Amino acid sequence: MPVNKTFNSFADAVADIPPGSSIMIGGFGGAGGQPTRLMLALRDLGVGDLTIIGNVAGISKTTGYGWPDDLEPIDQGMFFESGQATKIICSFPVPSTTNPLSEIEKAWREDRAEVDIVPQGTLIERIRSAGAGIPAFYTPTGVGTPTAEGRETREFEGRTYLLEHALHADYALIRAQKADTRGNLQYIGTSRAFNPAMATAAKVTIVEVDEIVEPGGIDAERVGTLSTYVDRIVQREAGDPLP
Amino acid sequence: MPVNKTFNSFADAVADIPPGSSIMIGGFGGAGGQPTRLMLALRDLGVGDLTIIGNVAGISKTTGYGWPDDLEPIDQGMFFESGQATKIICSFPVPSTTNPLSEIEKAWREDRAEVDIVPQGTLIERIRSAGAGIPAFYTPTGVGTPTAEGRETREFEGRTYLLEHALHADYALIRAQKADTRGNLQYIGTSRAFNPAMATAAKVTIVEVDEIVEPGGIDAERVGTLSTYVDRIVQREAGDPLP
Amino acid sequence: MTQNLIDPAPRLDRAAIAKRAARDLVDGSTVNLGIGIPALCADFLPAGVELRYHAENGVLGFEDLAPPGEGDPNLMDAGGKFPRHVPGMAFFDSVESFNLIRGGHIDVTVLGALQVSRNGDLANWMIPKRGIGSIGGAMDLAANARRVLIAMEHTVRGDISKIVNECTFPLTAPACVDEIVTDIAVIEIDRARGRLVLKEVAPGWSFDDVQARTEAELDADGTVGLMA
Amino acid sequence: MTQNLIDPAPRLDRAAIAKRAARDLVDGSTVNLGIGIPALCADFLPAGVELRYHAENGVLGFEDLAPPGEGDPNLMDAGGKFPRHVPGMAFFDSVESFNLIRGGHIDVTVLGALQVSRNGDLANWMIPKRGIGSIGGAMDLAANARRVLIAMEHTVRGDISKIVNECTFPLTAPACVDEIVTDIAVIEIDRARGRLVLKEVAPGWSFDDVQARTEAELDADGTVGLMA
Repeated sequence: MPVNKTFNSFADAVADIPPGSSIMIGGFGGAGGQPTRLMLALRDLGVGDLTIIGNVAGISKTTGYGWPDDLEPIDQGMFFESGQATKIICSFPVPSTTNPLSEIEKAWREDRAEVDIVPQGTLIERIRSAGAGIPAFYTPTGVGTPTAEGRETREFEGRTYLLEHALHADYALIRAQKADTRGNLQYIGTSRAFNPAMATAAKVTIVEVDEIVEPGGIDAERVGTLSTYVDRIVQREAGDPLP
Repeated sequence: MPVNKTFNSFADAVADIPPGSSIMIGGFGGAGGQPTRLMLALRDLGVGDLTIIGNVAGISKTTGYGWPDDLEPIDQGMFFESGQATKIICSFPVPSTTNPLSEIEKAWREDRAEVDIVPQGTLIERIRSAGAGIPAFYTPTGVGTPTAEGRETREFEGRTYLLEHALHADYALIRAQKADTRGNLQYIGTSRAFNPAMATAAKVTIVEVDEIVEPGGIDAERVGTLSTYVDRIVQREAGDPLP
Repeated sequence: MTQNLIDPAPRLDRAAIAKRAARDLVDGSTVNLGIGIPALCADFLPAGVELRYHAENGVLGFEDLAPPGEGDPNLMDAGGKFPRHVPGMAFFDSVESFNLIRGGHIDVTVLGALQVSRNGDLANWMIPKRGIGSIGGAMDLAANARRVLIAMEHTVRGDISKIVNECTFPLTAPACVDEIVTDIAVIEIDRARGRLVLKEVAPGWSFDDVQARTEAELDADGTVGLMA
Repeated sequence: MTQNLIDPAPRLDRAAIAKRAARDLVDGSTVNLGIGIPALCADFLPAGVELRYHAENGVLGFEDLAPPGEGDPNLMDAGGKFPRHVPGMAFFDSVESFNLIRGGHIDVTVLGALQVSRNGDLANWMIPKRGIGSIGGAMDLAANARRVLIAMEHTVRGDISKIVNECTFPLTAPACVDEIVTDIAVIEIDRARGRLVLKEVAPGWSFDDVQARTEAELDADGTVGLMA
């Protein structure tokens, strides 16, 4: 009896997310690979005290980063504007410009949100490690910088490294091009980014796709995330105007 | 000016490998994904004092493991039969049967070779770490077993882990289905195995392919190893009877 | 344990052990089957149960083997056999394959064993007197699968028990086994308390018959069922 | 350094800085270009030089941007722009992308800077008085690329030198910069000895003119060339 992972609406797929959850949001930053419909459903759900884990976060709305010119950008700043998020763990929370101020910087300045800025390579490797059963690893990145403050260092063959820990989450909201009914996912282009690693690192992985197909509808050579990692799948409406 | 990575013969591609080198050999064990022509060229080169790094190693010849019934199996045992290898680092060096004895077990019993047996997941992660700039990581695998002897352990959240180190090599001999002239590689089926990680972990990566194509001849969605990692490419002869 | 006891009834054959073990595989699970008796489980899935088979060498979702002579060397399982191409499979490299294992994403692994101890220690990769053995994926699977099920013969020649107080063979992983299915019994391991709970016996066998062939002390919680 | 000096000749514009930096990119290299002046290098490659551009978000081998309005959201670069689809590209996820960076496989990265110190320390991610900044891939690139080339303006308003004895801004990585190309000079950093070696000056500029606008002491090995 195949397990049914398909949900009929984005609202249903996120309905049980409780306040206080940690939420990974896939993609890189920008429209491609961002689970925009799941994000909007989570905002509409209204739960608070969320910790958001993302990469480039909340800079599209004020700068247009990664969005086609003719569309109004949507980004992770929505959870700070709505007051739902109290913390973000990310690599790129603010654009170079402060005019206008991004929602995340605004929340940070007003002391409504904690911002934990992690080098991008360390952030993705911490997420990957969580999924891969590796509790900690050493990286050369960040040594001698503010990132190293309060962190354990160790030398290997004459070079200094930082000890970094796995980063888990309660939920991952991710985006793929296609899912089969088992939950295997296919990605396209640069929309991969943080999606495949996040799928492995959360207790519950929820995926937004353009299309759901039968097993075999994804070439076995093109599966980017294994069905084992995927808990819930929601298909977008045909002709959705968002990228 | 595109850099020319294409070599005309397997012999040319391995000609500069000096005695005493450490050599990663890709695939899993069995015919698929094994760089069989490169291995034969290295054997014919005759250099000695080699350290071989592989996974399932030297069990096909006596058991037929992973080879079609109608072909004479070829495996990493050849370097122990020829006396070229003095050490192997692998996860599966001997089959359950000892009749007849595999070349690796024979060399080990006769004290001609050191055998370092590493859990498979630790072996591949050590190789991956070498390519990824991670000098060491913690794994739960092997704790409380002979693998842990002499190794550093550490607790994270109440569970004990072993510290494991990156494993580099001088050369990687790997196998792919296709290369483009830049060195991007496409794999097929279960022939991936250790090949993609080994490509990243050696000073010089040499790849045996069925076909070399122009840039664009591999779908950008199907590149399994980036051109940056590939130093030398050799195309097999059309109709090569080996898998 | 080494006296020659007379069996009260026939022992189950390898296929019957596998069939009983297969009953404990939950629908929808991601499962890794070891070589030998464990691999036979795939032939005996209860109706309606659909599993995702994982092989260490980088495939998820394969089913049965290709007909003899029609195997594709580029679609191998971890036992070196060649499954058929079927829809819904996924191919991946060894890094990804062991992320799945090490990360605790394999729901069940069924493995063979040389010895299992009362607290669930598993030894299945080396016979000490040979001095060399193969670990392969066994340590990763044993240490990290959510559930470790052992399918094996209960004793070796001379009725030497493979279920022991302490393993004398090199360990694959300590305190990892959840359940043992043998040719005469089904035993659950209550690792927290170091108890071996006899759940079922083969037809014609009693608690005492099984205990007489088991080095470690057995326990029972209520009635002991019949293997079927 | 903050006195208002009169420039002896015009400074190079941003495009000219990028053009000069591009001359140091070696044929066949895997290259990551930062946002701003570094990104402009791609427009000025010397004839015959072919590079593999890497973007952190997971693409290798892209070239120029798609025409306005024709960008594909699923083919983005790390600056949030949309390159054209061209043959020979490869797409991959962020794990792979940072393996490439952290593993030391990027031959050259060209980055912007807020400050560079005499021993090659780089500060380019946060202005202290703002109190919040974005690291992105900069720390990984600066710490791990085989060669780190800085392309920037030599001074900020009021002729404040960006080439300093010690960075006062938060570091991106210590002792990482190999070469600085500015609007008035090309400087190599001999990190082992903490020496800044002036290699070239802009047309109409002298060693002393550049030194007067540089907090850290400059050195020269033989003749100083002209930027072109």
